[in-house]
Amino acid sequence: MTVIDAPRAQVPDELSPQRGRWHRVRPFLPLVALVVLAILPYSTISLPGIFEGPVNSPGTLQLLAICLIFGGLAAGYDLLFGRTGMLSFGHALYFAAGVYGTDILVTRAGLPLWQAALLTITGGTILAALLGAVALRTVGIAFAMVTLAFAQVGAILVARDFGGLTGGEEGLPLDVSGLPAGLVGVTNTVNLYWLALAYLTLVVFVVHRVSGSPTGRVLAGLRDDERRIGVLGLDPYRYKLVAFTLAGGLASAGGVVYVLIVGGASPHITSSELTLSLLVMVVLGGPGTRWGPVLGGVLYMYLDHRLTAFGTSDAVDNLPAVLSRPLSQPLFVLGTVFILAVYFFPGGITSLAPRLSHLTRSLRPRSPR
Amino acid sequence: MLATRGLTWRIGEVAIVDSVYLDLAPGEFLGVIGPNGAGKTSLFNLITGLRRATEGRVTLDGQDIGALAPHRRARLGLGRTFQASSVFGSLSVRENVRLAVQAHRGGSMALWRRAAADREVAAAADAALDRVGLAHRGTALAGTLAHGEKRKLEIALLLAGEPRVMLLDEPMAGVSAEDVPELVAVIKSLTGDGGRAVLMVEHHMDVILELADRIAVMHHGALLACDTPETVMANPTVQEAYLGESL
Amino acid sequence: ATACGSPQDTATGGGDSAAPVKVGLVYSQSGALASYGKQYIEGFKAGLDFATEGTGKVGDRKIEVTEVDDAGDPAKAVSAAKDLIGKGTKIIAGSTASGVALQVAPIAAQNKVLFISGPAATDAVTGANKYTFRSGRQSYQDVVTAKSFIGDPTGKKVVVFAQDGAFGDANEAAVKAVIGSAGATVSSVRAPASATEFTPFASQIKAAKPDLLFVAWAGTTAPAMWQTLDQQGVLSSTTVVTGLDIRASWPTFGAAGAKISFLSHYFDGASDTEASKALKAKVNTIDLFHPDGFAAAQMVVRAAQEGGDDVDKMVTALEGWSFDGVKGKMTIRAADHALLQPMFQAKLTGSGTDFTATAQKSLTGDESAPPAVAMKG
Amino acid sequence: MEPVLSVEDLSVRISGLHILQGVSFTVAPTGVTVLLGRNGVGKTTTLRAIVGLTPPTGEVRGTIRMGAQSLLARPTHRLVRGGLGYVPEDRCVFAGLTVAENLRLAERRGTTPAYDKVFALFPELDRRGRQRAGSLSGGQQQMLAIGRVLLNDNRLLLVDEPTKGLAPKVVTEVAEVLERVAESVPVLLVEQNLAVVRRLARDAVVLAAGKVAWTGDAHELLLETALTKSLLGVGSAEVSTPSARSELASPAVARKDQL
Amino acid sequence: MGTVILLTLTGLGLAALYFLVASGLSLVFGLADVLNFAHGLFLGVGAYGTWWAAGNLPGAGPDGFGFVFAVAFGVAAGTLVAILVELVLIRPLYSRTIEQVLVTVGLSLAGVALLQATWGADARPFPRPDWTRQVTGILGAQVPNGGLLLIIAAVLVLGAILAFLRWTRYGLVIRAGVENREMVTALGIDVRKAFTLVFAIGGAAAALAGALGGVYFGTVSPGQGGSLLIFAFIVVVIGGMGSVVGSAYAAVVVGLVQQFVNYYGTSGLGDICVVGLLAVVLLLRPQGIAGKVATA
Ligand SMILES: Nc1ncnc2c1ncn2[C@@H]1O[C@H](COP(=O)(O)OP(=O)(O)OP(=O)(O)O)[C@@H](O)[C@H]1O
Ligand SMILES: Nc1ncnc2c1ncn2[C@@H]1O[C@H](COP(=O)(O)OP(=O)(O)OP(=O)(O)O)[C@@H](O)[C@H]1O
Ligand SMILES: [Mg+2]
Ligand SMILES: [Mg+2]
Repeated sequence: MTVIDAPRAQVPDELSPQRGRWHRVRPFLPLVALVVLAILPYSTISLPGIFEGPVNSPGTLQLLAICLIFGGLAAGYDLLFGRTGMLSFGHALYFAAGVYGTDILVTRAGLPLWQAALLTITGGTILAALLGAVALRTVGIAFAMVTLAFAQVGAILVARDFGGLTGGEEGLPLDVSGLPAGLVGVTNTVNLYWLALAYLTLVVFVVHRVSGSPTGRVLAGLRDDERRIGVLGLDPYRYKLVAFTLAGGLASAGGVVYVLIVGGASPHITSSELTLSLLVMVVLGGPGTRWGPVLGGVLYMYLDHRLTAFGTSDAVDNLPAVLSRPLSQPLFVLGTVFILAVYFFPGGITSLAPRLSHLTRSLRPRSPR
Repeated sequence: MLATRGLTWRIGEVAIVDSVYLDLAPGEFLGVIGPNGAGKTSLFNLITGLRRATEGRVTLDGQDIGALAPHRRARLGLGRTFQASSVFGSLSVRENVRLAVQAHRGGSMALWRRAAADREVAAAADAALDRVGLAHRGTALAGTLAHGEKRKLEIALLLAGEPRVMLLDEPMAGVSAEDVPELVAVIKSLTGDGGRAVLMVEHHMDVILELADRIAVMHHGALLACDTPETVMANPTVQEAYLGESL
Repeated sequence: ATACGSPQDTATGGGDSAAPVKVGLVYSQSGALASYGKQYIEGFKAGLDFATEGTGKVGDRKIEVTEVDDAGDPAKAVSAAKDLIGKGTKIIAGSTASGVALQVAPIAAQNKVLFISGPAATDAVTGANKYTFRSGRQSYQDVVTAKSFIGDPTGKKVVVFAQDGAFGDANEAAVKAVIGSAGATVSSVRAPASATEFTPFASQIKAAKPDLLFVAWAGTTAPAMWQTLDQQGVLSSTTVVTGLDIRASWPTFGAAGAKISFLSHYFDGASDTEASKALKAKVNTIDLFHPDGFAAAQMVVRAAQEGGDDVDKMVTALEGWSFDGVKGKMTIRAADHALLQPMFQAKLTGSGTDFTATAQKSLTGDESAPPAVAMKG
Repeated sequence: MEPVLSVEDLSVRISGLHILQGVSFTVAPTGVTVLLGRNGVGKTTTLRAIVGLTPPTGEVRGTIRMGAQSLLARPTHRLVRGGLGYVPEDRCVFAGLTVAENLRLAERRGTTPAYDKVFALFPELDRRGRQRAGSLSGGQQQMLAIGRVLLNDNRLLLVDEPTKGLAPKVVTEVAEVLERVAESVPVLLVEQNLAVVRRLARDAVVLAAGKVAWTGDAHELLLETALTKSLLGVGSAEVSTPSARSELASPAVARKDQL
Repeated sequence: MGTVILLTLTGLGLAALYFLVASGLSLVFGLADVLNFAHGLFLGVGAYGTWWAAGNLPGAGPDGFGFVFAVAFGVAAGTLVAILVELVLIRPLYSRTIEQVLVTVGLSLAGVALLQATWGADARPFPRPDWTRQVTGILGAQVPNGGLLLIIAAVLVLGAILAFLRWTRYGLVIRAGVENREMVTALGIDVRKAFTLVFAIGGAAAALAGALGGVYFGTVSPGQGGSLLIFAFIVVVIGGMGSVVGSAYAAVVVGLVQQFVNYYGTSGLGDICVVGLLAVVLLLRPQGIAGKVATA
């Protein structure tokens, strides 16, 4: 009956032997990318049309920081979806736990940031472990729905504003008086950017290590045939719970960084739409690949933020009403992009690379083996 | 070694497996035959824990394993193959076997070690692949293998776990004639070392006759006979129920 | 230009006396509150015209307005605010949604820029910090207006029907403070904002037999809620007060509309001021949030005139300032930046899609003043 | 005699693999033509290409004609309605439907389904009419899969390994059924069980390495040890002589020639 | 007593609305195996179609036969959109669940935005006969007629769908096609038609829910479908995917629980109870109340 088809078979990079002359260079490419990203704020290049201001302007850095956070979130979600084949519709809950947890502990309880962050990440991880322990008693669509239900309870609790903790639909601005000065103020946006970059690096590194570990191999096996894993003598439940908990912990850590960047919590982030967008990010990028989800997350968030500007730009306003009206709705453009992406990049953005290289190879008369 | 006592599985009123008493001695090779739908696969499912028996017990070395989850039973040395090949389609052939070896070595929750760096696992995996003659296909994705190759891979997965009791569900199904002797040889070699017991369902009679020490005949969920091949084959009920008229 | 710079560079607003005054408007152009946003910006443009007498200039300096869509999402609003501040903008206005206002206000304080919140009604913006002002009304002023419907509250029974969440909480608290403290007993019936079936709540309200029912409900389920209250006989058994929303929503009251006493922030024809005439000339029919945009523009012009590029001077110039707005006389209270303004009582008449509101009574800014709160930051 | 089906220079690529590389053969208008070959040589791929079920990632070249009509690029359901019956390798009964519903599904508009024929061949299907097909055993499912196709008149039947995983008794039954079917309809059969092949087949086509390695009279093929050895990997001597242990079995078993 | 009856009947009205949304969702979800997040769009099209027809189409109006005509137009519009969506967007994606989720999520975003771009974000008053605004006294309870209308419509829709699945050949084809499309074609059946039909039915049910929901709420707004959808999903899952009867049971349970808990408990508890119910049902019976037993 309804079976979740595991994402298209992709051998995790870590598990397949690498060949070709890139072999020796490839491991260093991520490092190079990291260094480039790290020194990016020192550049004053303007990319008109892509960013509003020069690369080192606070607005651009803020946008980039948000994109990076979501790149990390998507990579963490991929640990569940792309690498283990678990379709969770409630991942937003752990992210929201990170955001609201930090915000409440700092703003309402007045804790110093590091304590709040530590407590929140621990709490978020424990929450994921507890709820995962229950939800994982089901599989497939039922699992998706149970996780959705838990997340929905979270959303209702936030909206209900019990004890005035969460600020309900108005959200809860972060009280910055107790924060380190380096994280406050527009001039310090760059520090937030670096923080987001650090988070992304952490997630990618953790996911990479875990997928390449013996446990990661089991997770890949679970994605293909859970029954088989059991018969081999491994407890599927335990491994899935570990993946779920780890992904939950990473998401709540992302929440901690996000609340600093945005400077507050709002109930948007508890909605099931956020989980759906994580799913979209992963699929857009290429599930089960190392860079796909990151690219997907970054691209999605970029579009999500930039399309509002696109919708109000003169180019759109000058079109006839039939076109300009829908195009001025960012969600219309975003939705259309999803649909087009499915048809034009099946397998995600990362699947473009091999296709392109295939193309170039067939254009070249003799290819080096 | 492995024993079932009155093992029964009912769906509603119908007994799919009906009060089966079986004993498997160390080193023994027990063939299971029976018409389609007799409940052979279901019996395997009960023994390995994929289904819970409604009545009766399963014991391994005297220990009741009837309440254990499949993976716990596997850890105790119970391995099986499936009638329909179930390999990890998105992993390479070699990774498939490495996973099985790793499972056998104690599935520790190592999150930070590099799996590929474990030479012992790799060596054991390659040995298992070698044994079933799939070493040359190591890097292929298991999902793209031809049917016969998948069957071999299944056996390699089983081998990697070094089980003490092996349950083979129609290992020859769909295997082409040329590969049968090879597979038979592999299976035969399994029993050779140290008191390993095998329970095998198979419809290819000469394979059963060649390998089995004893043959159990299932019919309508119940055990019709369980004896030496000679006696079983001579049994008129078995002839009538299973073998039918000649071609 | 160089390709290298410091990561902490931000453009510094030119002290140049001819440089334009940069004003950033961060509000909802898309999303659920897009129509509020539209009124706001129309009001703002009309107000700018009015306050600069058609020149668009303060002295020699042109007022350069940058509009950014936040789609109702605080995260997008914060990004936009940071971007604007990074480009040297000293004045930010907008915030259609309360959530946006609450999260942009701290940014203003952290970076010492002026923030003039828009239609967002949350009381929490008042007194949020030294740099935050508001150009619209707040929930408390609504409730004070509601109180004017029951005369002497002593011994009266008042029920608040509101949705769960901060908006409902704020209204309930305000009713308790305003009407409860004046001697009425206040109780409340709360419903989830997502509710689609209101019969249980209507039954509870009816069972409570209130002298006054104060309804604080926003969102698309409101018509169903009104219909249920009407069907269950609540509207005909007691005085029901609620806030009058934008014109587009009027027909959705249907027959219930005639049975409700409305408190109103503004509707076309509620006042007859110079400003309202100027506004009406631009937008034909004035709607609920036009005055907020208009007032914001007046405040921006005042701030730029008196403060130049010095934000602290702008703050001082605005504090205590009284001006003639669309609604009448408006005063920015120095202590907490509350905007004291007239409020109105209204009746709705008509049928089908054609409804008119008529003013019953108006309260002056002092009459509807919220209690002063301590400045938080 | 005109062949009922002719395949010419059929070439199939699936996700980069060149599985069939110019396969040509014909199917005689009567009797059983058997398609032989080692595992993975592309027998199933051939049948699926004929009924138009090559996966979307695949690419088919060449010509396939039934009579004068080209079959390529026509949707499967049209081909089947035109009289091409297909029994897939892994049975593919509808697990969630009952046996009766599975059969009902195969009925075609405008023809009378031959239920009598099917129930006469497989009485089990009649008895189990209300059971869900998913809970049938492998053998029962195979009977259902064959029965489903026999409900209608066909111009050609494609049958992929019908005896796979079946008990000897059922193998015999299936072989008998196919034998009777073949009296009225030509059959293209893929089969690993050489005993069944010997009993049914008149013509044989042997695939090797993506090409046709041998075509001709099936009995001729099975008689020539050297040929079967080289083409299929087994000598026909082995085919007809049971191994030493099976001597123990009754004559009935010994004659089964199980491989 | 009066209160209990009132709560029960209005709870059933709510249940009927959930069922109307869920039935189409369940059919498409359970049978075509498509997690259709764009279902809310069909609802919106149905509602706006009716609204538009009543105002602009000659012969249609807010009353009497004109209203029936307007609803018919709305349902036709919803059906048409559903068919187009299936033909153009879903057809290439069968058995690719994740891509389907992506496309339907995209569609729901774009579709709602399109409605908003065309008719604005604000709720519009919905044309409806006057009697739907009245109440009927039943055993001392003042029951809204709109709710009664919903109940009647839901019962009719339930009967029609069941008859279709059970007694028509298309019903059989649909059920078989869910399992193995390829094999259905191999039996000589054009399975694509059957799936288009499933979408058409789902779209029609959703559009009807949209139109009657408009009557019930008194307004239409672009986001209306989306907010009902989450409860409809819960109903589908509790009821067992693909089981229309299950959806009916589940809708009744969810509607009544919500109504009674909201009255006797504190507000918001109703929603939490429903969500909790979902979790409990799934943990005890992952296939839902009436879901089929999964095959091994
Ligand atoms: N989940 C189930 N629900 C209902 N009946 C079942 C279920 N599983 C198996 N059966 C029935 O149990 C009987 C035994 O099935 P089983 O698969 O064990 O047979 P088998 O002996 O392995 O047959 P084969 O040789 O064809 O594989 C069959 O009649 C089958 O229909
Ligand atoms: N969808 C596919 N994608 C990739 N490779 C495929 C696909 N289908 C078949 N193949 C490959 O094509 C080859 C031929 O497969 P096919 O199933 O036709 O063989 P067969 O002769 O029927 O084998 P068997 O006797 O095992 O049934 C095999 O190597 C198989 O791996
Ligand atoms: Mg079996
Ligand atoms: Mg085959």
